[in-house]
Amino acid sequence: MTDVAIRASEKDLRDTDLAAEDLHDRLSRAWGAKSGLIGWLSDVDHKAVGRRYIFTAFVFLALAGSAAALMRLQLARPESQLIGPDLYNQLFTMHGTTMMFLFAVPVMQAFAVYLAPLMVGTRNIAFPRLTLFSYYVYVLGGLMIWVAFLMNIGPDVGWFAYTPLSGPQFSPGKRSDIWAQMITFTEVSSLAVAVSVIVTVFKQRAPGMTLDRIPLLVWAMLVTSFLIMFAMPAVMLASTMLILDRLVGTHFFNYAEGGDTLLWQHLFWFFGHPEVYIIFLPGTGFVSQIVGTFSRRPVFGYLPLVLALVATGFLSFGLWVHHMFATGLPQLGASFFTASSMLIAVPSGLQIFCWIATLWGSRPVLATPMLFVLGFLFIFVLGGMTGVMVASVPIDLQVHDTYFVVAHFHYVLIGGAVFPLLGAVYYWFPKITGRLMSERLGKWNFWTAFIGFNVAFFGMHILGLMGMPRRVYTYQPDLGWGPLNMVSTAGALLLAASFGLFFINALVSMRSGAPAGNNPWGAGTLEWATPSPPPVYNFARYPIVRHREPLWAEGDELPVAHGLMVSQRELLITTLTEARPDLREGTPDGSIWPFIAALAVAVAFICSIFWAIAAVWGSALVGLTLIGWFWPKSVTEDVT
Amino acid sequence: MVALSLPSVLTGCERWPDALDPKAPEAHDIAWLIWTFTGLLGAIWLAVVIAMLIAIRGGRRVAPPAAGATPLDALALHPAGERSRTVIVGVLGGLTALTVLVLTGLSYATQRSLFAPRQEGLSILVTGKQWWWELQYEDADPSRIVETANEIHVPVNVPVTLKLEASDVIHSLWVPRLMGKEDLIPGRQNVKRVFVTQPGVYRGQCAEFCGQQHAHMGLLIVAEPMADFERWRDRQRAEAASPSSDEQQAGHDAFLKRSCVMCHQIRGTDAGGRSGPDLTHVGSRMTLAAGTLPLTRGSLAAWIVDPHGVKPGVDMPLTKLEPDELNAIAAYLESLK
Amino acid sequence: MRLARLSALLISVALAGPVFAQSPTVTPPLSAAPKDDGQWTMPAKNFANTRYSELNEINLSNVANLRPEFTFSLGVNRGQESPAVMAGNTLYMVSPYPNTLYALDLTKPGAPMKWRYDPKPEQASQGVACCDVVNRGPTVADGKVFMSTLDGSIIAVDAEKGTMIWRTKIADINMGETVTMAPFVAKGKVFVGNSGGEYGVRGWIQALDANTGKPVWKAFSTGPDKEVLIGPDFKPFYDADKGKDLGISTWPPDAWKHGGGTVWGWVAYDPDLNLLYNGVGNPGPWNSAQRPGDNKWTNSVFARDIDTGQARWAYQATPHDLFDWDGINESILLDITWKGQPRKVLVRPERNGHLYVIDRATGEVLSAEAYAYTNTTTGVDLKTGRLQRVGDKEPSVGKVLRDVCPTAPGAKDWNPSSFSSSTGLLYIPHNNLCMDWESQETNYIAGTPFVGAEVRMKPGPGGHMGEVTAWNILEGKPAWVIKERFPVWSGALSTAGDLVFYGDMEGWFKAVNAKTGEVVWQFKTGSGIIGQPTTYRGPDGRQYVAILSGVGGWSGAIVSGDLDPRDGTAALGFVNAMRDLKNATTAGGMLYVFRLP
Amino acid sequence: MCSGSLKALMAACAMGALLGACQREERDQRPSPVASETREQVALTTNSAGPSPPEIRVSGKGAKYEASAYDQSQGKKYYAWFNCNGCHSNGGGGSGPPLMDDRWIYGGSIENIVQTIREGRPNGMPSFRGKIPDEQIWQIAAYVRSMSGNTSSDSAPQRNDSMHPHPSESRTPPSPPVNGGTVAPSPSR
Amino acid sequence: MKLRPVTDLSGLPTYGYGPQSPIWWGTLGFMALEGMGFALAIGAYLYLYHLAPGWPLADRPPNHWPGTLMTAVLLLSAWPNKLVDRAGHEEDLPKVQRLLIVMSVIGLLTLVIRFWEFTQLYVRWDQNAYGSLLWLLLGLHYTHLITDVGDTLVLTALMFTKHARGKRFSDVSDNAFYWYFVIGAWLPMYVLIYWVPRW
Repeated sequence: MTDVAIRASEKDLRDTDLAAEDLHDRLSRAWGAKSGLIGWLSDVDHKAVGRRYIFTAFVFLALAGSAAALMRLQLARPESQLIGPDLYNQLFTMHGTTMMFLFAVPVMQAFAVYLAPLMVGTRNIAFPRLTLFSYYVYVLGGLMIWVAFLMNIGPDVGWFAYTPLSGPQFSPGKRSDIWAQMITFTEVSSLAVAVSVIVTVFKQRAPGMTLDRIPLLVWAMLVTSFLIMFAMPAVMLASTMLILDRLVGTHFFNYAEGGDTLLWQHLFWFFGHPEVYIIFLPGTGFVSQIVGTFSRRPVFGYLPLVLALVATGFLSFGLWVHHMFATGLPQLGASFFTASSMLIAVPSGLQIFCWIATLWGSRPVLATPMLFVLGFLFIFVLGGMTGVMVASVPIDLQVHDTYFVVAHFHYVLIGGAVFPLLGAVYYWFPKITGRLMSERLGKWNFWTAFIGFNVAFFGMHILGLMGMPRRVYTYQPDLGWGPLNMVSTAGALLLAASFGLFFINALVSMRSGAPAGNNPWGAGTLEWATPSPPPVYNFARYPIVRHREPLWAEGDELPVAHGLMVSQRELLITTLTEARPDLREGTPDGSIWPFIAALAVAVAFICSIFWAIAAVWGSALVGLTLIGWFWPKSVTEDVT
Repeated sequence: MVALSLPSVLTGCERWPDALDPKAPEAHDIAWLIWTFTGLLGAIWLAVVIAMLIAIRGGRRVAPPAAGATPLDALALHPAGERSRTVIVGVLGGLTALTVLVLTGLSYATQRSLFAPRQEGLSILVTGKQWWWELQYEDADPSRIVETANEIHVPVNVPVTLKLEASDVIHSLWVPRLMGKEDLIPGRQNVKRVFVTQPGVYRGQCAEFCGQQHAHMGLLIVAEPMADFERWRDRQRAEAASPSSDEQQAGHDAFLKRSCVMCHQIRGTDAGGRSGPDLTHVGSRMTLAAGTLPLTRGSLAAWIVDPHGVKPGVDMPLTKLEPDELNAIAAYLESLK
Repeated sequence: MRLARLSALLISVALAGPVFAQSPTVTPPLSAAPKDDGQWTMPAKNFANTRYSELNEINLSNVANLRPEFTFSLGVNRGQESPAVMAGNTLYMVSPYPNTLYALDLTKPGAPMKWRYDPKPEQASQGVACCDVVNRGPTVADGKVFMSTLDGSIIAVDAEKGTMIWRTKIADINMGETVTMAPFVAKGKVFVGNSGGEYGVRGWIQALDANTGKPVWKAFSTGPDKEVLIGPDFKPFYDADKGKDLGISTWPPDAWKHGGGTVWGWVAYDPDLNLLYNGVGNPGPWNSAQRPGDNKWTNSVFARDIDTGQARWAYQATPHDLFDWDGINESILLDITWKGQPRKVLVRPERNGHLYVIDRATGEVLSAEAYAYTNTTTGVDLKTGRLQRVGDKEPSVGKVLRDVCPTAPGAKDWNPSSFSSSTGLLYIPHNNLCMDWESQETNYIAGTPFVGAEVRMKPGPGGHMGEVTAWNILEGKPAWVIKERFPVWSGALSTAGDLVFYGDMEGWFKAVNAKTGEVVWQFKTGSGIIGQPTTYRGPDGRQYVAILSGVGGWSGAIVSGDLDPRDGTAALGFVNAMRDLKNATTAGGMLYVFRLP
Repeated sequence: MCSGSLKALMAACAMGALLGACQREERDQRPSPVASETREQVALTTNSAGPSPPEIRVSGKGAKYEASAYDQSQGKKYYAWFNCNGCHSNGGGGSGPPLMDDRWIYGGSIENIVQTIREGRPNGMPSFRGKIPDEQIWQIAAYVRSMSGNTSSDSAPQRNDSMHPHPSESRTPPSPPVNGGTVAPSPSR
Repeated sequence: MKLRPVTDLSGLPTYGYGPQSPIWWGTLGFMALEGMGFALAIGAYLYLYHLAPGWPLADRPPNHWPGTLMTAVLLLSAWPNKLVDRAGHEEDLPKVQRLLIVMSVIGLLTLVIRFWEFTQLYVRWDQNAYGSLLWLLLGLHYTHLITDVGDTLVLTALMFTKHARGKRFSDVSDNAFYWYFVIGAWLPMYVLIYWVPRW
C-alpha cells in the first residue's frame, strides 16, 4: 500500500523543485524514444518526425529535380531522340507531381512539424502519433509512385491529370491509378498534419503568447494549415472519383453518361490554386523570420502582415477559374476571376513593402539566409508581375499552357517558396543539427542558384510568346525555339549543380560545421531559447511569453512556469486567444501502431488499385490497426 | 527580343509564330495588352528591386556578436521613423490596389472587344482528335460542306466562327499570331471567332496536353483573299481526282486494297473511313501528319512506311507494303490536289 | 405529361370501345383488293395491303374451338417472318437463311410436302444481314412462285413442279446488300428492293420481268434525279420535295453514295392510277451528324408509274432521320370520304409514330396522328408536310440522349397491320419502346456495318413493350388497345368473322374480338411468333388459319442469335429491352395451321 | 540505415503488388520485324484422328498481347474503328455472335481469334487479311479475349467515355472457352 | 539563458471537456475537412444536375422510405446522444455504459438501414453519373457512420474495462460530439438524394 503510494508520489513528481540536471535526466527519460529499430520507428517526438519529414522531402526534391534535368536535356535540341514521348510524359508528370505533392507541401508541413511546437513553446506537437502516421503514409505514397515509375508504371498524364486523358479510356494500364492513389496518400497525410498544426497553435502556445504575439511564421503555418484543410478535400474527392471511374466504372467524368469533363478541372483547381498559396505562405513566414533576425529589428507591420496572410488565404479560394479561362466559360464569370486574381497582388504587395520597410536602413546582415531572401524578392516579385499578366483573360488566352506560364510559376514557386526554403534551411540548420552550415559554400550555392535559375527560366517567357506550348516532348527545328531552349538547359544544369552544392554543404556541415550554440543569429523567437539541437522535451520548463520577440525583450532571463510532471509526458494546454494555462494533459508515448496502421493503409490503397475489393478488406485491416493504436496499453494513459 | 526570322519550309518568307507579331485584331489587342502590362509591371518590378537594393545599403557581411543579446537596432527605431514607414507602406499599398484596378480595367476592356458578338461569316467545325484536327466547313446547303484536316483556309477580312469540339480528350486551339487559345472539350462545343486581316500562312498548335503526341499536333491557318478562298473551297468540294498515270492508278488500287482504306476517306472512291484525316485532296495541303512534315512525295512515303518513326504512339499502324506499292500510294496521294 | 397522355389513351379506349358505326366511307379500292377468292397468294393479301379476309367460317361464336390441324417444321431455327402463302391447293413458305422454299400439298391429309426448292444462297451473306437472316415470304402469281434470297437473288419457281424458271442476281453482298423482302408481283413485273441500310449501301427498287427475270427499270433512292427516276412527271405536293437532284443536294458531298434508303418493306399498287407505292428505308449511317441535310429520298414514300418507274410524287415523312425511322412500312390503299370529299388515300403507320393518311394521287398529307407514345415529335405541319421535332431530342456525337420514344425499330416496324372492311378499323401491331441513344462517328468500310450509334432500348410508358392498336382512321384515334409484355413483332390478320389474329413473342397465337380487343382464343406455339398470319379456304372448303412460329428478327435476335443479355447494346440496342426473352421462349421454326373441328 | 530497411520492405511489398507491371505497361509501337504475319497452327476442334489431341504450334506471341494493357486498349479502339462493333456490338453480338460469353464456334484462343479475323469465317465473318496489319489484328484479338474476361483484369480495358453497355472488360468475370461449347446445332452458326 | 520560474501550474486539471480539450479541436478540424468533402460532393451533384437535361437519370427517383427511416433514426438518436454526452461530463459510469450500449445498437441499426438504402436506389453506380453520385454520397456518409459506430463500439467495450475512468469520459463526450456531425451531415444529403429529384 505504501509502496504503491511511494511509487504514486514518485510518478506524480513535479518539476517544481528539481535541479536542472536532475530535471534534464528525468525529462529525457520520460520523453525519450525507446531504443532499437522498433523504438526508432515508434518515435513520436515532433523533432524526429520533422527531421525525417524534411529529409524525405529533400530526397523527393532531388528525384524530381533529376527528372527536370532529364527533360531539359531532351529539350535542348529540336527533335532530339534522347527520350521518347512515353518516358518524357512520365518524367514531366513525375516532376510536377513530386514537386507539388511530395516536396513542396510536405516540406512546408515538415518545417511546421519541426518548428511550430518550438516556436510556440511547447514540448510536442498535438496528436504526435497522428503526425507520425502521416509521415509514414507520406513516405509510403511517395515510395509507391517512384517505385511504380521505375517499373514503367509512372503516371503520364500530367500532375493535373485532366480527364478524360487520365480517365479509363485514354489511360490504359495502372499509371493513372497510381497517380490518383498517391494523391490520396499525400492528402491523408497533409490533412492530418494540418489538423495537428492547427491544434498545436490553438491550444499549446506557451502561457502569455496571445494571438498578437504569435511569430509570423507560425501565423503563416496556421493559415496554410487552414488552406490545406479546406482545399485538399477537393482534390481527394476528385482523385477518388477518378479512381472510381477507372476501377469500378462510375461516370463522374463521362460526359456521355451525364458526367462532365470540366467537373474534374473545377474540383482540381479549387484545390490547385490554394495549393500555390499553401506552398507560398510558409515561404513568406520564413522570409519574415529571417528579415526580422538579420535586420535585427521586429518586422515592420505585424498586423498588416498577419492580415495579408489571412486575406491571401481567403482570396486563394476565389481564383481557381483563372486556370480555366480557355475552357469557354461565360465571359462575365471569367472577368470576375480576373479581378479576384489581380486583387491578390494587393496583400502580396503589402508584404513585400513591409519587408523592405523593415530592411530599410537597418544595415542587415547579409548572411546566406538573407541572400536567399533577397533572391526571393528579386525573383518572386517578377513572378508576381507575370502572375498579374496571366490573371488577365486576354493575355492568359495567349500565354496559357505555354512556356510563359512555365516561367511564371517557376518564378513564383522557386522564387516564392524554394529560395525562402533554402534560406530557412541555412537559418534553422544550426538549430536542428547544432552546427552552422558553411557560409562560403552557401554564397556559392546562392549565386549559382540565382544565376542558374534566371538563365534557365527567363528565356521561357519569350519561348512562350514565340508559341512554344507546355508539355511537348520535342519541337521541330524550323520553329526557331532551339537557341533559347539550349540556353535554358544550360541554366537548368547550373541550377542542378547549385542544388548539388547545397546538399554537399548540408551533409558536410552536419558532421563538421561550426558548433552553433543556442542562438547563433541573435534571433528573438522561442525556438532559440533552447539548446541546439533541442533536447527531446524541447523546454525544460514552459516559457512564459510577454513579448512578440521574447528573447530580445527578456534579455538574459526567461520567465518560466513549473508544476508539470516529470515522469510522464505532460503538455500544457492553454486557452485559444489569451493562452492562459488551462490543462496539464498527457501526450502519447512512442508507439509502433502508427507505423503498422500506415502499412495497412498502404496495403489497402495499393491493393485496391489491382483488386477493387481490397478497398473493403483493406479498410477492415486499417480499422483493426486503429483499434490496436487507440486501445490503452497501460493505466497511466488513462490518467494523463 | 530574339530575332525570329528563321527559314520556313512552307512559305520561305513568313516569320514563325509569335504572340507579339499579330496578324489579326484579336492578337493585336492582346499584344498591345501584353506590352502595356510588361511595361508597367516591369517598371514596378524594377522599382521594387532598386528599393530593395537601397534598403540593404551598408549591409554587414557577418553577424554582430552577442547571440541572445537584445539587438540595439530593435530599440533604435524611432517612433517618427515608424510613422513615416507606415505612411509610405500605406501609400504603396494603395498604389498597388490602384494599379491592379487600372490593369483589371484594361484587361476587361480588351476582353470585351475580343468577345464582342460579331456577325456570322464563315463557320467551321473543328474537331480535335489524337493527334490531328478534323475540319468541316459548314453550310446551310449540305452539298456545299467541305471536309478536310489540319489546314484551315480562311478568307481575309471575313469573320470566321470556329466551332470547337473534341472526340477523345481535351485539346486547345492556338494560333499565336492570330488568336489566343480556346479549348476543345469532349461533350461541349466552344466557339472562337477569328478575323484575319493579312493574307499568309500562320502556324498553330494544340496547347493542351493531349497524350503522347501532343508535341506533334500542329495546324496551319491559311488566310487568302476571298476569291482564292472560294476557288480553294470549290476544289475541295469536288471528288478526288482520278488517277492520271499507271503509277497513280496502282497507288489508288493499293490504297483500297491495303489497310489505308480502313481509316481514310477519299471521296469518289470506296474509301470512306473517318478515323484518320480525309485524304480527298491531301495533295493540296502543305503539311503532313498534323503540321509535322512538309508534304512531299518523299515525306508521304516516309510517313506511310514508318509513322511511328515520326510520331511514336500515333494510331496509324505500320503497314507492310511492297516498295513499289509504297511509291505508288505516295504518288497517288500526292496527285490528289 | 406522359401519364396524361396515357390516361387520355385509356379513356378513349373505354369510350370508343362500344361505338362501332360500320363506316361505309372507308373501303379498299376494289381494283387493288378484289373480292376474296379464299386464296392468299401474296404476303399482304392484295395490292392494297389490307391483310383482310372475307372468310367467316371462323368467327366470334366458334373461334374458341379452333385447334391445330397440322404442323410442319421448316428445319431452321431463326426468325420466321414469312407468311404461309396459299395458292391453288398448295401452301408455300420460305425459311430464313438458307431460304428453302417449301410447298405443302393441301389436298392430302396432314399436308405433306409436295416439293422443296433450295436456292443455296451464299453462306457469307449471313454476315451482312443486320437483323437476323429473315425472309418475308414468297408471292405466287401466274403459276410461279417468286422468292428472294438473302444473298440477293430473285427466283421464279414453277408453282406445281418446284423447278427454277429463272434466277436473277440483283444485289452484291460484298457491298453489304442483301434482300429480305417478299417480291411484289403486279402487272407482269416483279418488284423488289435491297436491304442493307445499316451497311452503307445505296438503296433502290427494281422491276424485273415476271416471265424472264430481265430488269425492266431500277430506281435508286438517292443520287441524281436520272437515277431516282425523277422526270418531268414528278409533281410532289410539298415544296420541300421539289427541286433538282435533291438526292444529291440534300447530302454532304458524296454521302448519298453510301446513304442507305433501301427498299426492304412493303409495296402497294393501285391499278386504277397505274401507280406503284414504295416506302424507302433509313439513311446511313444512323449517326445523323455525318449526314447533315434532309437526306432525300430516305424515309420517303414514292408513287411511281408501274410501267416505267418514273416517279409521280414523293413525300419524305422523316427528313434528316435521327433515329433510324425507316419509311418502309406498309401503305394500305383505301378510298375514304375526307371532309366531305371522296379521296383515294394510302394509310401508313410510320415508324416515327404517326399514322399518315396521304392522298395517293397527289401526295398530300391529310392527317398524321400519333398512334403510339412519342416524345420526339409533335406531329406534322400539314401546310409544309414537315415533321415537327422536339428541340432537345436531337442526338449529338458522344453524348447519350435519354428517353427517346419511339425507338430505332420505330413505333412500328415492318410487321404489317391489317385493315378490316367489316369493322372499318386498322389493326396495328406495334411497339411501346423508348431508348437511350448516342451517336458515334463511324467509318464506311464496304461490306461492314455503317451505323454509328449506341442504342439501349427499354419499355415505354406503362412498362410493357408491345401494343396492338385498333385505329379509327377517320376519327384519328384508337378504338382499343391491347398491351403486350414484349413488342408485337408479328403481322395482324383480320377476317370477316370479326376476328383479329396476331402472335406474341412468347409464342401465343391469339384471336381477339375485332370490335373490343377481347382475347377470344389463344394457342401456345413452340416458339415466339414474329410471322404473318394468313387464312385461306382449303380444298376441303374449310377455313384455315396459318402462322409460322419461330422467334427471331431484330427484336428476337437475342434468342435466335443466342446473344449475350449482359450487353444492352447488342442487336443494335434491342437486347437491353429483351433480356427476359431468353427465359420466355427458345428458337424455333414451325408452321401451325388451325381449323375448326 | 533504418530508413533503408523500411524502403526495402516497402519496395518488396510494392514489387509483389505490381508484379507483371512491365508487361502490362509496355508500349511498343514499332513491332519488329515490321508487321510480319505469324503462322499459327491451331485446330478448331479438340477432336483428332488417332489417340492424341490435335497438334498445335503457335508463335507464343499471344501472351505479350494478353498481358498488355496498352495493346488491349488499342485493340478496343480498332475494334470500333474497323466496325467490329457493328456486328458484335460491345460483345453481346448482333448479326455476329457474342464475344463475351464462353462459346467459341471457331475456337477461343487468341490464335484462333487472330485467324478468324485474318481469314474470315464462312458464315459471314469477313476476312481482314491485308486490310488490318498483323500487329493490329493481335491487338484486336487480345481485346476480344478481354471481353470474356480471359485476360487479366488489371490489363483489360476499362470503360469508355461513352454509353455504358455493361461492366467494362476489366470487371467482366472470366468465362474460359468451353470445349465444344458451340450453341445447339444451328445451320447459321 | 537563465530560467526564472514565475508561475506554478501544478494545480491544473489533467483533462477537460469540449473546447478545453485539444481532442475536441482535433475532432472539429476533421469535421471541418470532412464537411468540406461533403460540401464538395454535394456541389458536384448540383453541378451535374444543373448540366443534365433531365433529372434523375434513372427511370424513377430512389425509394425514399429507407432514407426517411434513416433520417428519423438519426434525429431520434440525438437525444440519447445528448444524454451520453451529459453523462460523460458527469462521469457517471453506469449511465455512460447503459447509454453507450443504446448508441451502439442505434449505430448498428443505421448500418443496416444504410445497406437497405443502397438496394433501394434503383440505379447502379456504373449506370450513369447520377447513379455514381448517389453511391458516392451515400458511400461517403456510410464511411462516417461505420467509423463512428466502430468508435462507439470500441469505446463501449472500453468503458466496461478498468480503463473506464478519467480522460475516457472526455472521449465519450468527443464521440458524442462527432455523432452530431454524422447526423448534421446527413440531413442535406437526405434532401438532395431523395427530394431534389422529386422536385
